[in-house]
Amino acid sequence: MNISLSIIYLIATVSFIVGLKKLGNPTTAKNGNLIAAAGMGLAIAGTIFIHDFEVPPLIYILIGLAILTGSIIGGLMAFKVKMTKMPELVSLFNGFGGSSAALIGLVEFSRDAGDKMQATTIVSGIIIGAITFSGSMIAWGKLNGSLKSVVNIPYHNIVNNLFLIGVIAFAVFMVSTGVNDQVLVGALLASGLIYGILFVLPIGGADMPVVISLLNSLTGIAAAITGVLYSNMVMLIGGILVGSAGIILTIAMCKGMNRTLGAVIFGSFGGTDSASDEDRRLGSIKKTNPSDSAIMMNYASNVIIVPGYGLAVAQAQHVIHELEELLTKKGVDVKYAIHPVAGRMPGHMNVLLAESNVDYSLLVEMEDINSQFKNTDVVLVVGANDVVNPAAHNDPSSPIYGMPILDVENAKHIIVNKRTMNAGYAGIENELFYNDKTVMLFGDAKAALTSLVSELKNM
Amino acid sequence: MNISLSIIYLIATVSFIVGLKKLGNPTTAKNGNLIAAAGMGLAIAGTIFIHDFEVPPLIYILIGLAILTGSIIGGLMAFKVKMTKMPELVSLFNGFGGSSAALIGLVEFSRDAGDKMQATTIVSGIIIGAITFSGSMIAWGKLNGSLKSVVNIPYHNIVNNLFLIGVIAFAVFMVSTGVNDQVLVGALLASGLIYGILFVLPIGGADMPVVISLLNSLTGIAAAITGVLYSNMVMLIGGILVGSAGIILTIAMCKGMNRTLGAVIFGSFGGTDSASDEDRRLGSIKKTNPSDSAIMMNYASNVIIVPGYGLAVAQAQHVIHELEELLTKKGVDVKYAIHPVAGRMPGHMNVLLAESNVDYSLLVEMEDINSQFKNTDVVLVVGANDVVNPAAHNDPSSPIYGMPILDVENAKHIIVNKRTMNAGYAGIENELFYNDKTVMLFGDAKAALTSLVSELKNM
Amino acid sequence: MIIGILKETQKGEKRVSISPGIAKKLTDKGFEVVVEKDAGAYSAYKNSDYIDAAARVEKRELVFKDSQMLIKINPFNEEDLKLVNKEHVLISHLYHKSRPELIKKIAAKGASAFSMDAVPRISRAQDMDVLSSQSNLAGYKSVILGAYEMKKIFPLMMTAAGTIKPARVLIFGVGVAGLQAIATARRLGAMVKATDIRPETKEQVESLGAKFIVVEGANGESEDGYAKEASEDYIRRQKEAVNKSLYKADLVITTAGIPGKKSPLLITKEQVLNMKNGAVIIDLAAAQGGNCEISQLNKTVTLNGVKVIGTSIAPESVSTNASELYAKNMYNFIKHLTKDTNLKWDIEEQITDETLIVHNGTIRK
Amino acid sequence: MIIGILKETQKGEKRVSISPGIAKKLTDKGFEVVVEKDAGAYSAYKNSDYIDAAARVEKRELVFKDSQMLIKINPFNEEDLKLVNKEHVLISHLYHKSRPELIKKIAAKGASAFSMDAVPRISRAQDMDVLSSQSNLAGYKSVILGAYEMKKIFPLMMTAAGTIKPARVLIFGVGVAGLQAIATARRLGAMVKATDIRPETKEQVESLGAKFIVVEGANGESEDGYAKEASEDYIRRQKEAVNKSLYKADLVITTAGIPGKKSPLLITKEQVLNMKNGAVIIDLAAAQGGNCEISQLNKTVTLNGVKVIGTSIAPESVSTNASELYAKNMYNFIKHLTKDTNLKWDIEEQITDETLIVHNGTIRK
Amino acid sequence: MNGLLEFISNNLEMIYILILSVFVGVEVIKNIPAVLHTPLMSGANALSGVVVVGAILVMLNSDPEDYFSLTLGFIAVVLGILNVVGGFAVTGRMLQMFKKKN
Amino acid sequence: MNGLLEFISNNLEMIYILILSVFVGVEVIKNIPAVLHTPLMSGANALSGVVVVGAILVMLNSDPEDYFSLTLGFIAVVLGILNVVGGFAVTGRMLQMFKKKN
Ligand SMILES: NC(=O)c1ccc[n+]([C@@H]2O[C@H](COP(=O)([O-])OP(=O)(O)OC[C@H]3O[C@@H](n4cnc5c(N)ncnc54)[C@H](OP(=O)(O)O)[C@@H]3O)[C@@H](O)[C@H]2O)c1
Ligand SMILES: NC(=O)c1ccc[n+]([C@@H]2O[C@H](COP(=O)([O-])OP(=O)(O)OC[C@H]3O[C@@H](n4cnc5c(N)ncnc54)[C@H](OP(=O)(O)O)[C@@H]3O)[C@@H](O)[C@H]2O)c1
Ligand SMILES: NC(=O)c1ccc[n+]([C@@H]2O[C@H](COP(=O)([O-])OP(=O)(O)OC[C@H]3O[C@@H](n4cnc5c(N)ncnc54)[C@H](O)[C@@H]3O)[C@@H](O)[C@H]2O)c1
Ligand SMILES: NC(=O)c1ccc[n+]([C@@H]2O[C@H](COP(=O)([O-])OP(=O)(O)OC[C@H]3O[C@@H](n4cnc5c(N)ncnc54)[C@H](O)[C@@H]3O)[C@@H](O)[C@H]2O)c1
Repeated sequence: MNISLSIIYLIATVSFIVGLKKLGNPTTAKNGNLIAAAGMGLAIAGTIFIHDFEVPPLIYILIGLAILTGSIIGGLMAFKVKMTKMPELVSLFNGFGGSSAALIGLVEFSRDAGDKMQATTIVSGIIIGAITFSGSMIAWGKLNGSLKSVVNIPYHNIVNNLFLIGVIAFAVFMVSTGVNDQVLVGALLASGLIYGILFVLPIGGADMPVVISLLNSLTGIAAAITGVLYSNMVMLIGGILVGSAGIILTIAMCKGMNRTLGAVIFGSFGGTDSASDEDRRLGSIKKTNPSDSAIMMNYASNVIIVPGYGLAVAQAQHVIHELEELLTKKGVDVKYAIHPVAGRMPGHMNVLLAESNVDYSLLVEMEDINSQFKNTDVVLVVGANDVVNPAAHNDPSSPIYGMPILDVENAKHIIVNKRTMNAGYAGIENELFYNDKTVMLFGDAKAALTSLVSELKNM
Repeated sequence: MNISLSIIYLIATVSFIVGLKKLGNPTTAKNGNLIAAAGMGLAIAGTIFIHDFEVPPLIYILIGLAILTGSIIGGLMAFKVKMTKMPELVSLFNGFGGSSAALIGLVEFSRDAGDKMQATTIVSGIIIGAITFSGSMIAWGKLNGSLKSVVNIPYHNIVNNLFLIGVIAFAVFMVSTGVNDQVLVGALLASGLIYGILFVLPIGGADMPVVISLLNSLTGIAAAITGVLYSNMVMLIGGILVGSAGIILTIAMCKGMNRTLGAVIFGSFGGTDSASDEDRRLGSIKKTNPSDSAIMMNYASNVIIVPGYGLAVAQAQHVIHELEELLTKKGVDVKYAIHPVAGRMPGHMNVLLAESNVDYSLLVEMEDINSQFKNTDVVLVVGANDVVNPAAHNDPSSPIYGMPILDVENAKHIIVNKRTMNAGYAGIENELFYNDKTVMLFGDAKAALTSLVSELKNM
Repeated sequence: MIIGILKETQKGEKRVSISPGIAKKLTDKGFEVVVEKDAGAYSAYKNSDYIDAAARVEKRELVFKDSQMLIKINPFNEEDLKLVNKEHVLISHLYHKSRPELIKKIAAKGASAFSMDAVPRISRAQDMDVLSSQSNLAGYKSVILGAYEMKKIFPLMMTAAGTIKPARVLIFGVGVAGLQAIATARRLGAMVKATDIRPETKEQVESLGAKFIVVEGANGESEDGYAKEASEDYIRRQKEAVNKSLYKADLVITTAGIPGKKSPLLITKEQVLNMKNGAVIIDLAAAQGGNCEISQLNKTVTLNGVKVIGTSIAPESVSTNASELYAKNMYNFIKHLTKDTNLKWDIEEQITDETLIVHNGTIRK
Repeated sequence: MIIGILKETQKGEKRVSISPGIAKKLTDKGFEVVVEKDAGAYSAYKNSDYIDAAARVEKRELVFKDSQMLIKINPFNEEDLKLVNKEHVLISHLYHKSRPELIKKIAAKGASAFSMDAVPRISRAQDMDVLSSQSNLAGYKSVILGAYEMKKIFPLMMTAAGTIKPARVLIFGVGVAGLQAIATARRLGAMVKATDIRPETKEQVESLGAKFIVVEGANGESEDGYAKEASEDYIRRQKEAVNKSLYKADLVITTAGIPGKKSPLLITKEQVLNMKNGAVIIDLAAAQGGNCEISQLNKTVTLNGVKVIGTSIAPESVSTNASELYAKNMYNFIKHLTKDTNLKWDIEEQITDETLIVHNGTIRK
Repeated sequence: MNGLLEFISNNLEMIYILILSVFVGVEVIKNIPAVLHTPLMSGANALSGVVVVGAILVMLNSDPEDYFSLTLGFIAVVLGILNVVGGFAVTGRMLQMFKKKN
Repeated sequence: MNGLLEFISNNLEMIYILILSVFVGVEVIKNIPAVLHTPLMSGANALSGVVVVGAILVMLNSDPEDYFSLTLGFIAVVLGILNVVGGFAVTGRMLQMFKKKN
């Protein structure tokens, strides 16, 4: 291969690695993205212009055309999409990548596949490409709701796995016999597509991110295979990177929603869709975890902490003070909003916070702070419930109707830490938890805040 | 090359990577070491027995002999050496590795060096090998004291760097002219050796670890080069791994003693030998850092905390409590030793620790705890000074002579946290800080303990 | 409407029902306020302070004569009632459950009367809940009183002259007062234990870092947040559970009460005899009969070295704060009862319903 | 040697110089101990407790007659001296610098006398340092006393009935007593400020989480850890620095002293007149002349709503602990002076030298 | 079987590269904060668009008459580029949230 | 110059392997606790003993007459093995301190 091209590929590969690396850290992520993109651009440009054989201009024009259209559409989609709709878009793109791989396979197949080795790569390229394509499409459909949630295929696990085996067998047969028949290839392609569908269809919407990440790493592998086919380093390594990174990522995600990857791969995704467990009387809640909460606060410019009885029960007064100090050091402006009846005795929160030497000047009374919530980036509600229950305003039938409360729902983001969805002293539901702006950080206050603090320290 | 050998090498390489990886974490380090060793064994065995040409038995015998002697001597040295003498041993071994590389180079050179490429590898192999060898030997000499500390060569930086350039020039000349003359090679070898000496000689004993780590990564590179020479993967990759890891490690160490690698490489190691700065009236002190202290405590079975006035000044009562809780959770048995006059008012420590809700039952009076120190793994002295000053026992002239103190010097290890070497209330030196068993953790108590805690959390 | 603020006549009482600050708020809202001369003297409020608040300061008779609504803290007594007529709306503690004869007398006058101790224990009523606001202060002050009377100090101290063991404090009844007592004692460094008939108080006690003494089979909870009377058997089991701690205690504070009933007897004379020489008992329930057999209201009885102090009026000793809070409660209550300075008489509404004891001479409760 | 423990006669004094526990330790060491009848009564020690400690309990005269070493806390007075003879070794506070006439009288008797208030402020003497052990308790109790007398509570409380601002406490003189006062007030949740003539106390105050009021050009430090007299000019600059805080304060505690001298006057009548209605001043230095112009020892003076309480005897009110600690100090002191139950008279040794005021009738200091 | 062996010995370097790349991929990603999961996924997804290189090669290598290859190749390129450009763009937008406050 | 280029294009895979290995080496080590510095150094040092493979090859390839090669080779092997065995052994001992308490 042309030497300068090799060098270009070399650089591109390195840029991929570095880019990926930087993507793993909030502060460098943006650069990482740029670096990777640059490398990609380089690789593409290089491929087009550097080669030691003649290429008719028509083809150049076509390529140019293809790239143009692709870039424009892609760019538009990316910039038009709403924040909330991004995951499904990713899934869509991923599908495209897969299909592209499959198509390449088809072409190469048509040009007779040389030795078995090549044949294997081609065939697997086609299958994997196909699977990722159809799979991603389904995922996309599910996410944007056009495909209504769970479709239950009886025994889908067995069915799927049997089918998969079938497909593989078929592939092996084709390679070994070395038959070269468009129809069969078509069949192969089709079966790949079908499997993709079968694989994703039974999975609940909540698990889609995991699926996408998995399919994504599949695409990577497809790319790598194509790389082998052309013994093209940038494709090979790039593909492998995505493949391995993708797997790790998938595992991480599974951990996040405590599943095992095994369970994931062998179809025990199952119909149950973790989100749908939550009772829906007031809509659904959004769970979060310490590290996400930490990031939210780290990048907020002001935070208000709302302590409640739970803070006392957990004896988390020292941790919350540490959190406050830490945020303040990071330049976040932190205050405590003290509700007159928070806790179980008058001044309960005062006793508690005095114990950990929270500066009195940071404790703000309800009357004074209620007006400030609307300009607040993040409110952290710790073990408080009734005192932030909007029912006091909205629901005349409620026992706390008429009681003045802290109007946290005016804030931009709300993090609520409590152990369960249980009610507080007044024993009533709290619609705040189901508010769109609210995320729930479940767990004992002391434990949750402690990990929140250490997450913050690592930023 | 023989296929099964390739596979063996493949495995070996992977085991190196995995081994190195595991070495980076206290809990897996031991396995890591074993895995790497196993891989190494495999590679060696494979090399000996698998090859597709005839080898006369004599040679086998010789090889066997060599390996036997090497193993025995190495093993003995390793198991005889005292804990404190290990670093110098490492340096010694490293030297051997280097010399081995150099010797290989010499042999290969004698068998006419094929193309320039080869020549380059061989020559650089010889030089680097030589440098590591002589350098390591000097380092070894310095560490075991047979070479008395700093030898000051005037302008050693300039001298060294000039000399290095000379060597390189010489090498380039040889390669390019392709001369093949044993004398010249000898000269080359010699110059390499000399440079190694020049490089290390001016460096103070305290910086030796950094030097060794640097030389170590050099050896790695030498190995890699030899690998290229034989296009032998296991050597190549193994070498590179050591090379890159070694560099990173070196940098880390420099950070530890806040130096820059640049400063290190370009000879500004300088004569000043950080340890020797400390005044020596009572011998020298040993500095430590949070992560080491954390490990000491983590692997201790019981710890006694000795709080003093400094804890109050730093207002670190909450952090110390967090530390105590954390250790207790890790199964360490923690107590506080309260000296009757610690602080500046009667009961100062009681007020302080009550504030962070330290359980009263953990506070032990001087009379009751003094007997326990001798069975204590680690004592952590935080901002206390006079109350742990042995002068009260030993030095009739001392103003605190006759005052009962906490006999911390009976413990196995002592960590003292204070900001400087300044005296306490009584304004007198404290020989405890110069005790062999004592390490100093300098810094404001709150800051130091906080990082100590987070280190502990990551274990 | 004209609101009359009466000077408290009960001995030892230092509070006043409306502070100058609140008087100002009332006059701003359009009420006329008449204050009896020197009503605020003991709470460090001068007559001039009230005048500055646009209130009038008059002598007793005139206050009764002029004003439609009459406010004081302690129940209206014989003297007061002499001057009451059927136009009057009286607001004060009435303890109607335990003092029916007083209620009858008021009814006889044809007047109306609200009882502040009848404010329901519902969340939205908390800002009118004088019981809470006052017993909270009582809880704090009882500990201070204890610390003052004791021969020992509270905190653990390891000094050159030896170690002082921390004081052991035992709290009976973990209501508002009890909780605040726990918090205050803990702050001073004492080792605090507490017990209560309502099981949910365990968590509350622990949330203040103190230990809870569990009495097996405690089940006194009743929906409205109050306790109901304890069974013979419970009292017995309670003694078994607490005696060990009681006999070691340096300070004991009892706050146990059952609304409208005589407060439960929790410490018998015989138990006192077993207590440490130098120990102190503070019986905050003394006014409702007391939790300790030998305690007497506003008296200090000493029995074999144990000081037993019967008091209900701890809050007065912090009269300034106590009056501020009480006044704020009153203000919220009045605001709740009135619409542009006139009474709403919205008898359906829970708070009005439960606090309005006598309505135009007819007894409602 | 026979040691005699005298009952304190000074009015208000509740302590005893040797507790039963320490008496036991002494008898175990081979001393004979004779205790005056009821000496420990106010510290909750019974005569029987002493007898259990293998001590004898006798009436006053016998104690003097039998024992060689006589121990009490307050200086020996006329009454006592009548019974003193040249065999006696007296140990008590003597304040020899400020009370030469007393010393003369003792010398006249030909007796020997050690003064506990002369124990040097060196580290190894800390366990005999009664000033420290007692003023430490005084510091604690003064805050309790203050909290008891105040009409406000200490902590910040945000309640349904409004917010109570935390009490503002100001401490003059940050010695042992001052520091403990700061710690105690902080525990109760007050906002504490303090000032002292010795600059190094700033760090100490801050180490207790309180604020230090810096007086420009403070430089009163003196080698032995005591302060020397303040200059006119310093006193003036001090006033400027503290007045703002003083006039806002709810509780002021003054502990400023210069050993052997009249204590410095830090708060003038005029300053008091500018203070908050309802504020309280506790003058712990009253016995040495007081830090407040209008304070009188063991009296409470009220001036335009400001209560000024002059007391030096705060520690007695925690007599049990106070006696324990004092006794422990005495024990260490006696141990230091004696070798197998006989006095060493090792006059070279610093502690003996500085505390031995009268030796066999000759005045040494 | 020995077909495989042979393959290995032929592509030994390839295999090393493969293994090493896997290690790099894994090491580089492991223990990243959960918030970055989605952006990272999206970024990786963009990278997987590297297949477009293959697609381009297809077109380059196919002669102007071979419409089959050309059309398929064309589509492949379009889709691939879509993946690349769209992918990076979306990732970029996701990462907006990490811009530090003034 | 183009000698270098040529070299690169001949050993392209080698170079990739090199680069990847560097990445692995770096990634694997970075941010490890300071206490592990010494053991890790020692471990790496043992690994660098891999040169012994080269030494062995030397001996294998040298014919029984060529004493020069043999002796040097012999020494090389001895030293190399010393490095390997000793290195791992020492590392092992250093790591004793990390055995968790019962
Ligand atoms: N202040 C007073 O004087 C007083 C007196 C009596 C009654 N009250 C009443 O008490 C209530 C006070 O409101 P509030 O919001 O402070 O308390 P709350 O409404 O009772 O809610 C407390 C919440 O904290 C959570 N929690 C409990 N333990 C926790 C732990 N260890 N970690 C994390 N979360 C924990 C509980 O949810 P999970 O169980 O799911 O964790 C609970 O929902 C009001 O209704 C008020 O009327 C006040
Ligand atoms: N308890 C009493 O009643 C009383 C009363 C008066 C005097 N004393 C005397 O005070 C002394 C008490 O002994 P001690 O050991 O508690 O205190 P110390 O002997 O005074 O030593 C305190 C040490 O803490 C260090 N330190 C200060 N600030 C610090 C910070 N922010 N972080 C970390 N370290 C800090 C200081 O060293 P760096 O400056 O290097 O950090 C100092 O050496 C005794 O001599 C006693 O006689 C006691
Ligand atoms: N709006 C509200 O939510 C609100 C407002 C104020 C108080 N409260 C609640 O009402 C409850 C009662 O408050 P309170 O202080 O007026 O109660 P209280 O003064 O009537 O009684 C004090 C405590 O004594 C306890 N007690 C009764 N008999 C006992 C016995 N035999 N042994 C041991 N303990 C016994 C009671 O359980 C109560 O906790 C508290 O839980 C308080 O939190 C609720
Ligand atoms: N062995 C020891 O190390 C030891 C033992 C006990 C006390 N001490 C130290 O001795 C010092 C004095 O203790 P003390 O309590 O007996 O002192 P003290 O009772 O004699 O005086 C109390 C405080 O008043 C301050 N003061 C004097 N004049 C003042 C003025 N004009 N304005 C403001 N403040 C003024 C003094 O500085 C002192 O801090 C303390 O620092 C204490 O820590 C040391």
